[in-house]
Amino acid sequence: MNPWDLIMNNAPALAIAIPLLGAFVTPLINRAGRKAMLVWVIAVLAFTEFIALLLVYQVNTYGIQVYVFGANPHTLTVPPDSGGIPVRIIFTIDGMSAFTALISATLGLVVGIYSVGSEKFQTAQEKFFALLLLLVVGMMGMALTGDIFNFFVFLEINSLAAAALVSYHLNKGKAVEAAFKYAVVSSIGALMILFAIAILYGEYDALNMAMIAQRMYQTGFSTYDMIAMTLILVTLAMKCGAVPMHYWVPDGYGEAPGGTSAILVVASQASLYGLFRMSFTVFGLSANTSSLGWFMIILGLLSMFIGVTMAFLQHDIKRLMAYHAVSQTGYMLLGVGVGLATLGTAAFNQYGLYAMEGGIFHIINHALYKGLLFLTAGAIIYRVGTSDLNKMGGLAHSMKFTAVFFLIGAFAIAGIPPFNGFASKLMIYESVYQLNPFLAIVAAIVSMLTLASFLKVFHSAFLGPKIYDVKEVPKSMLFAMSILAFFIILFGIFPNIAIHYLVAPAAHALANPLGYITKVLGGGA
Amino acid sequence: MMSKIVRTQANFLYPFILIFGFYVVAHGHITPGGGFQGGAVIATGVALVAVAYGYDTIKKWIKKTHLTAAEGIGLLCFIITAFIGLSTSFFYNFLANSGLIFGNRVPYGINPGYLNTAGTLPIMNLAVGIEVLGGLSVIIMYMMAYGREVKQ
Amino acid sequence: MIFNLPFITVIIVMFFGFYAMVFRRNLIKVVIGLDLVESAVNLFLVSLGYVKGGVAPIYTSAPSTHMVLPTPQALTLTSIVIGVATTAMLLSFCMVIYKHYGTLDTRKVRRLEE
Amino acid sequence: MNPLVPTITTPSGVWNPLVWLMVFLLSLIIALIIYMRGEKTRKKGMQAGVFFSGDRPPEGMDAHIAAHNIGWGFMEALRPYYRAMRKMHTGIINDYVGWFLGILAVMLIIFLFWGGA
Repeated sequence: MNPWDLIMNNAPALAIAIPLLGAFVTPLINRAGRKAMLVWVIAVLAFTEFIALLLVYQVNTYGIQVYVFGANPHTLTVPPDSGGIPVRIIFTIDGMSAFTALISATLGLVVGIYSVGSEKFQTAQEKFFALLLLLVVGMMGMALTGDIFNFFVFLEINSLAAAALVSYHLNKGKAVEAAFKYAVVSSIGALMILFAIAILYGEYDALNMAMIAQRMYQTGFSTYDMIAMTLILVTLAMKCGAVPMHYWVPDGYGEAPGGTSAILVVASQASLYGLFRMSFTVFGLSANTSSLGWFMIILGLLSMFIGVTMAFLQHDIKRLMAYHAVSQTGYMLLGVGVGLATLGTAAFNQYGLYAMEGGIFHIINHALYKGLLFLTAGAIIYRVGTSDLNKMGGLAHSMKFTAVFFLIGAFAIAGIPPFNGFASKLMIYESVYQLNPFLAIVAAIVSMLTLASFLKVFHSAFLGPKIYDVKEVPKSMLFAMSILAFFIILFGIFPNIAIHYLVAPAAHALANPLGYITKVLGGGA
Repeated sequence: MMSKIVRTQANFLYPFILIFGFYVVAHGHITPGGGFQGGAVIATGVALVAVAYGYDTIKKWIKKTHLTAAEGIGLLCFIITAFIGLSTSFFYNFLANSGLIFGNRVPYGINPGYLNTAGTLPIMNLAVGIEVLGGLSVIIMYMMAYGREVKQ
Repeated sequence: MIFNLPFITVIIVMFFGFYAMVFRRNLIKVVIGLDLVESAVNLFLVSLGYVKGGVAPIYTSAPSTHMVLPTPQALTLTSIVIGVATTAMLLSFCMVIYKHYGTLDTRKVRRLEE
Repeated sequence: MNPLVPTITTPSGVWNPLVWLMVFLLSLIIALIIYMRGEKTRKKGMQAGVFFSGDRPPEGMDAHIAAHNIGWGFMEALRPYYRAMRKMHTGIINDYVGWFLGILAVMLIIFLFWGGA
């Protein structure tokens, strides 16, 4: 078998196997010198990105992909002697999974390149990069897996690696405090998910998402399902940072080193993916989707408003951006929540699907521009040495490129045309107002407040007299920022590239749980 | 360093704990237990000696770099075993029923427990055992070292 | 009734854990509460795997019938492994926090607020 | 749908970034033309010297409006809201867990008694 076929056939497994191997080898390669280690890490991340692109291509060309670990052949989901239950670990890749995997891999690569420059003077860099790779493994695994217990395992990998990364710069104990809070909250959440998994396993005798969804559909929605569903959905809402369970977000993002906050954003978005996957695919067929949709809408509204108003109060640049991350998560919950609330009715094709596309498009846009903003914040802290906005000023005199990148990110997050934030926000506004005009009004007001608070940051950090005599940041950091800025402008001017290849397949995949089940269980079963 | 009685007890128990740990690792595929449990048992042996003799003495006997290396090697063995089966699928049990070193069939019914069965599972158990013994011991060592630093 | 005893224990242990996490003002006790919740969930998983009259899935000593499925045990084991990693990491964090703050009181470990 | 066509059609309208960009560039050009037709004889460099009532103009950080002064009016207007928000964000780990468990309990009750299935 030639290498190309090997990669094509095993792409879903390689998506987690390659970064996992990379993470384990990184400390060993570090013995050969820092340069070799950096080259290795970037190569692994680039290969992961390639695999993620390959997955998107495969899903768009051949439909839903199924990969069974250890099976012969690798598409044998239900072995003949298993009694009709998919017993093995299964990766199921549909449009939404491939979409999330692509975002994770992209931001992983960008943050890897950025950290080459920004962590240059830290000790134990091999551990930093190993954790970064492990975080990518966690996100990819959450996105690709088709088995709820595996989902829990990858969620824990994700949380532990993220918490360890947050504590990487001790910062006189403050970063460790943030990491402690983050780890406690994510662990209790993950335990609740495990409890729910145990309930589902006890009831349906299966761990496969498709199998559970099918058996739940056949036997009807019971009280136990209700408890399990509540545990899973509330926990995942907490993990993606929805108000009023968002307290760990500003701590974690605010204290993470350099550009690592950018990848933590994507780590929360993997939980957001989990929320959508569970509510559409696993529970969507049996549960009352309207009340689930309103649950998401209300969380989204709260997150949007409280996030942005709290951001206005902050004077720490990363903490301010972290509150904006909470606020932007609200848009995604709102968009997809409207889709879920109208699922199965005539209104879904009228505007629900557009709202979902808007919400999902906002996920990738948010990853790009919030990633860029966190990278610029990391650049400022790298040069100035403080994250306090009250002590900053006049940085545009010396850090011209950083200022331009910051401006691009700020305009994109505030929804100024023609950047990408506007495209997705427009899709959300113009579809959710048909469900209830109040939703669109809140979304628009929040967008204005976002612009106001980023003007505050831009004024206090970049404008004014020259206070700090600093140089521009190293080239690797600028390169990482320019990648994200390029995609922001590209998706702003040609939004249909993203919508056509990434967003629409993801929205249609979520809206069609029966196709998912049929693909995994092979028709009858 | 603790009293003479504790140290003597530790001396006496240490080899037995190690042997029991390796027994659990080696029989992972036919009895309850496996790599993690066995590795954890071995690490408790390390913890026992570390508590009995104190960090200053033990750091001359057990090097942290060796433990870290054990961790890395265990993880590498595990993932490479998974990669070898890639031509069929990731984690494919290419040794099962092949009659080679671990390739015998598992017989049904009551039997003494043949070690050379189950294909790649014993290899993975060994790898996990090495990894966990390294990982948990290194956690203990680092925590003891850091605890002294905090106290001062 | 007697077969529901494990589930009642699960609920009791879990509530003790929640109580420790919400009302105890010491970081170590918060971690202990987390471990209690974890033990409760593990107990729940294990008790789900019990089948009346079933035999443990060990090939060496059992007849070839009436074996229970080993999946719950595997799940519990994975959960224990993850729990060990989490606890080790949280306790290390506690040590670092104690070194820099000089206290483990949760009301004082709050340099990050608002 | 051709991915290279930039038009998005939403349920209530259309959006084309290229058209917007053209209009934006056009208005920029018009503004530039107006600017070019302005007074040519003005002296450069004269406008910069600011006179602060006889005082020496402040330098460095004093000449810069720091972050906490921006948006003061907004926060003053919403003072009761911000007081409630400050009370909510305590920074104590017990409260973080408490909020999570509280929302969990509330959602369990809501889903069990009012819909969900």
